[in-house]
Amino acid sequence: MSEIDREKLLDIYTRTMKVNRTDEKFRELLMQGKVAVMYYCVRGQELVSAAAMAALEPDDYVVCTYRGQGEQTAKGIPMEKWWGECLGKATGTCKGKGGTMHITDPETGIMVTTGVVGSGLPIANGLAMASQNNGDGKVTLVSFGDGAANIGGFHEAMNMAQLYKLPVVFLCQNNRYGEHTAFADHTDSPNIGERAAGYGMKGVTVDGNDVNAIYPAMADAVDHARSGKGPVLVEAMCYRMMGHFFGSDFSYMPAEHLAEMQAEDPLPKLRKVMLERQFTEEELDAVVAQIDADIDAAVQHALDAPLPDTNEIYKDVLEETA
Amino acid sequence: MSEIDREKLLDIYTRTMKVNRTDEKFRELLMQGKVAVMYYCVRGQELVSAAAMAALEPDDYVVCTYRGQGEQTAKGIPMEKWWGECLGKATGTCKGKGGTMHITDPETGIMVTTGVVGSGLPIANGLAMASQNNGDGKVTLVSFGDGAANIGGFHEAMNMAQLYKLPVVFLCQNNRYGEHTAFADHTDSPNIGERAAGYGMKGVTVDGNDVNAIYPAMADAVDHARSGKGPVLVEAMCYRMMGHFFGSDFSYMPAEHLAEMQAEDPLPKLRKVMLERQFTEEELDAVVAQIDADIDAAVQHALDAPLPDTNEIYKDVLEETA
Amino acid sequence: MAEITMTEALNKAIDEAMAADDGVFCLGEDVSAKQGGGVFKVTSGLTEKYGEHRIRATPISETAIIGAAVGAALAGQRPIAEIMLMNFVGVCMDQIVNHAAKLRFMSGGQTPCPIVIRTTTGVGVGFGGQHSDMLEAWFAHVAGMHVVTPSNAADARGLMRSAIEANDPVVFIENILCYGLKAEDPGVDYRVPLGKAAVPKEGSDISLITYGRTVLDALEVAGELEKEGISVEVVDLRTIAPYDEETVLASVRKTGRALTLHEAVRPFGTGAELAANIQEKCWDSLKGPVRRIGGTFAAVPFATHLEQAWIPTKGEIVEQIKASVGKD
Amino acid sequence: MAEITMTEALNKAIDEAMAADDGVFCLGEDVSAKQGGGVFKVTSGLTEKYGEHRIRATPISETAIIGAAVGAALAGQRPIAEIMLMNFVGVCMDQIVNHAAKLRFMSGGQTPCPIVIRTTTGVGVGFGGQHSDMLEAWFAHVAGMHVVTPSNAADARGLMRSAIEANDPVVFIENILCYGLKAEDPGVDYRVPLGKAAVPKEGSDISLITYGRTVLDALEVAGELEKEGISVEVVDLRTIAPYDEETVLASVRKTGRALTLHEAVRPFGTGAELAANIQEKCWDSLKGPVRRIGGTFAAVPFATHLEQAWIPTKGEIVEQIKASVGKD
Ligand SMILES: Cc1ncc(C[n+]2csc(CCOP(=O)(O)OP(=O)(O)O)c2C)c(N)n1
Ligand SMILES: Cc1ncc(C[n+]2csc(CCOP(=O)(O)OP(=O)(O)O)c2C)c(N)n1
Ligand SMILES: [Mg+2]
Ligand SMILES: [Mg+2]
Repeated sequence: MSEIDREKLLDIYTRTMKVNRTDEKFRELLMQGKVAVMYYCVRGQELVSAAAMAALEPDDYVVCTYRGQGEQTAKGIPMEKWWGECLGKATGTCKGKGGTMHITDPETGIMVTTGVVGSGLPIANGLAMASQNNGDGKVTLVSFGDGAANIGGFHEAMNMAQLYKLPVVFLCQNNRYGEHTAFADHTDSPNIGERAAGYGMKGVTVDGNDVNAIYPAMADAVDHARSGKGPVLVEAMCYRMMGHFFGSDFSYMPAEHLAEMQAEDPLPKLRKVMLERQFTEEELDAVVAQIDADIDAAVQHALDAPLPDTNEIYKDVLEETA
Repeated sequence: MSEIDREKLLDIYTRTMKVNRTDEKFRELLMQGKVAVMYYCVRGQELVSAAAMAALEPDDYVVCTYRGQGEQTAKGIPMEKWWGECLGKATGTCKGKGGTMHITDPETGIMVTTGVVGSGLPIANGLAMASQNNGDGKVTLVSFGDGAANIGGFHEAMNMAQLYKLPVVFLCQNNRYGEHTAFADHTDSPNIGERAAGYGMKGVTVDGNDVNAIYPAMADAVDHARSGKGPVLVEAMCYRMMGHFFGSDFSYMPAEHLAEMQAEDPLPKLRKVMLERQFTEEELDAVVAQIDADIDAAVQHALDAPLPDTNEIYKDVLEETA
Repeated sequence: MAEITMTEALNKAIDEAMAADDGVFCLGEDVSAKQGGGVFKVTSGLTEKYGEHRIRATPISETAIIGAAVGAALAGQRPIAEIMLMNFVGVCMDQIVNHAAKLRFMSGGQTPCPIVIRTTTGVGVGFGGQHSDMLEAWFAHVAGMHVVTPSNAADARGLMRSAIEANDPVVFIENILCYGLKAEDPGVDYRVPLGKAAVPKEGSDISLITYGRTVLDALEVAGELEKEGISVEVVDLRTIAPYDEETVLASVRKTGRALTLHEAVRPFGTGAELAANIQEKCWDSLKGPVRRIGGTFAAVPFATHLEQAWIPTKGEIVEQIKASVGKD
Repeated sequence: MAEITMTEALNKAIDEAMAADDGVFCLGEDVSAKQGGGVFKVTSGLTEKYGEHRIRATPISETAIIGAAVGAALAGQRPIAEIMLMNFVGVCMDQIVNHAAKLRFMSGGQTPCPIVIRTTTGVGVGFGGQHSDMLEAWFAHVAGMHVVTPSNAADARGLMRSAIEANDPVVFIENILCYGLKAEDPGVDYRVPLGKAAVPKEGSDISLITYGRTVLDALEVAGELEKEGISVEVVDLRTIAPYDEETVLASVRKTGRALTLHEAVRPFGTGAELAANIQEKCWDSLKGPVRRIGGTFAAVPFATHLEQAWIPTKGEIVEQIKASVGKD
């Protein structure tokens, strides 16, 4: 497997840090009480989202979950609109009506962010069906968790996607927990990737903490789907390094698990790869500095932005046919 | 694999013919217009149901579908009660309120007959969970079709049963069609049996037209479940030799399929095995003659039976707390 | 002009919509030519014209069916998804209610979800407890969607065309017993606007408000009572929700009496909303309380005579009307 | 006596029921000790007492959860199944409605289905469009089940105990914002019968009929209006369906006026059934139309001030009451 070219690697690094710095900033704001909303941390899963988005074309479709910050920012939603939505402002992607669990931004391909576990997969099939019907060549990627792999919608969507050879990539971010329940307590099979075989589908399980494993796997899956060969299930092994949502207790996580998790942190690993590939500390720091500056500006913009008009509760219910 | 002992073989033959003669009689009554109700023919699947029921203990639980005549009669529901229900009489298992699609007879272990595809599997888990909780040693067998293997409930039930090692046998009667849709048009994997692997479950695909294949497989699965080793998925390959329900057109079935189906008819094959195992034509004919006599008596009893009281529509809605 | 059955009317409306807009496609169990064009034949002949991609026979996977319709709609297409029988919405309410109906609102208007969910049901066919329910009240209680049901072939053609063109989800309920109903073919491109009720019979003594199959019973009863000097106005909602309040209230203000009628069980049914709203908005014109008729509050029984006893009967309608107008 | 929160009340009721009957067990996501005893801690401490078999942490598989509860109930046990948030019933309505609620009837009485389906929901927490809905009207429209919701910790303890002992399915709705409510502990073996409403405040001018969290608003408003000389009687249904018609009608016959109030969206909500039935049965005692208040007919919005605007406000309650009694 040929190595990732430097330009793409820098792209992945940039997206990864964008996700990570956004996550850090969000936790900082919550910690300081400057913001009080539901937020599902993505610490530990930054690389998976970044690699997946880096493997897509700008106009490809993405369906994600409440824990979708990674896909959303890495796919390129303008930060001001993203923060605006998370803070419930009129400037948000959804005018503050959707919120952190329901970010939608068709311009960047973020078509649905669902809060119902597993419900994104069937919808992803539909986006891909439209592409298959009208031949626009787009690929749809849907991200979901290990826990979601046990709900009916996963099964129905997998079977239907394979039956029609839809251009979909099913990305299961196996962060070892579904809310408070550990993988082994909700699933008795060794992994999720092998479930693909039961549908006649291509499936792989890869290390989501190693850029040289996850990116090639994602790029390969996207090519497979785009070329008309049908859907692919990619299970990315990773860790949820925080509680289920910001502030939620995670005392239920055993000490060994926490230790194992720390050792596998994708960020130091990625930094190491970058240095091996002759990127300098200075270059990498500059990337992060720029991201931080952009985030600070976006956050300030969102904090200063107006609230949505109260009449918004009556709008966008049905098409206004005045 | 040791051969089936003669006594068990005769038991299977008897149950098989009971299912078959009941099916023939039902079609005769419908054809003659003596009865006008929904009936889902089981022609071609008699042996699968008979072998499965022969592998169970009398007090084991069974969950089946609208196409459950085989399980119901082979498990031993008194014929008068069975026919009474199908004819909507007060003497029926459910006082005529359930009907052909909803036969329930706890005394013989027929706990639920559901008309909603795939809904029996999660319920079977519950019956088995009760057995696991109270240690009664019962096994629950749930029968469903190939089409049902693509609905969410199948997936959720399989995963949960394996996670808890529930004493359940999942019997998929793959009769090659889901209503009007051929297997290859609803599923892209070679079979359903292999899906078990995705749950870490034991799964097998067997010839449901060969008693020497299906019975050992069922007996083995029941032992496995009863011994606490967990659930088993058994896919029995068979054919639906009639339309989806009595009277429904099956012009959509290709000629080759019909020919292949005729060649695999389980009844002549079973008869051949019986003769090879030294049962005489006379013995076998006598078995069928007795069954026919019993069925005729039960049908007559049901035809003569009273209709349920009209007040029944207000009863059994909630517990009467007078 | 020629007569058409409701089945033909639905087929023609879908055919025309597919011819007019490449984005319109059908998906559901057994809908394609290979399966004979749907178990009720509504999509027959369409695969031959538009191909397998636009008439997709699906696995038995209602969640995936509705989910796919939602996704395709977000991408700009106009899917017509079939749920074979209405009770099966029980396995896919999440996609319909939490997604299809809410995505326009939750996205701040960015992603409307123009899908039609066709489904059939009805009491009186001997299908029993899990295949006969009318569940329109569930959807009527959900913001962001339309609930429609035709009582005749002409409306079926016109409502289906409008439903496909609507830019929001529409649950389109077809009553099994109505597929064979015949009517003058209203012709190509006929449309019945969503949200507009019809008044198939005018009257002055009482407003009988109903929809779907029971409109037939209502008209029969109205005809009979006419002879006895009781003038019944029959209102056919056609769109159950959001319904045509203007027509309903105008009718009741005129007659001063109202009776609601539906096949769905009475408690917490759509008749409750109609009655509640009527008594609030027409209080001064009402000569007596609004009455309601609905199915028996129990699962639909199998035995024929039980099933018939379960359904609202014409006798019951007559009785309620007479009690309301004070004659018997 | 000591005070307990609603969370503690529910926990004690379940604990007592499990101690009293080996057939009672809990299943749901994150409910066992390994996960900290449920995301809202209602089942905390029970795994230690009764073991993993009787406090089963499940995969995220609501259909399998309810299906398992149904099956276990058919085998004679009394499962308490948890659906973490009410909107998720969308993925398992089939098991609840087509199976749990109907099996007693369809089996001719042979297989009752004694299960409790615990679920939580509520507007005002910032959970947005897919995690806040009150869907009690869907279940109220289904024959064969009870729908219950407590407005205080004492009722929570008594209703839960009765729900577990009931021989039919019970949907038990817990409002997120009520978990912390404190009350005098009614003590061991306390029960509140299903189907019996409470009248936490008597009054003579108008009956304000509600349930769950909005009972708190109702009592507050009633208190304020008392000062202005308007006497409001507050009826807390406790059991939403089948509801305590006797208490409701008696109250309205006494006051001559009625206002229904719930958090669920107004159209086709439970208030419609109450209003329809009241106007029909209390026609002669009514001094004016029955009025209704409910949530805004839209998905629940995310931004805090939008969410607050979405919810029925105390101002709205006061306004409706004054309009009804003819003062302002
Ligand atoms: C159908 C449904 N059931 C339950 C929930 C509550 N819930 C929200 S997130 C979550 C855990 C999901 O775990 P996983 O799929 O692994 O995703 P992760 O949170 O780990 O990213 C649960 C149970 C839900 N949102 N939807
Ligand atoms: C959830 C659901 N969807 C659709 C149907 C309509 N339906 C009844 S039987 C059937 C085909 C089932 O096929 P299969 O599971 O193979 O069982 P078979 O009829 O072949 O025994 C369908 C689609 C249903 N009853 N339930
Ligand atoms: Mg996870
Ligand atoms: Mg089949």
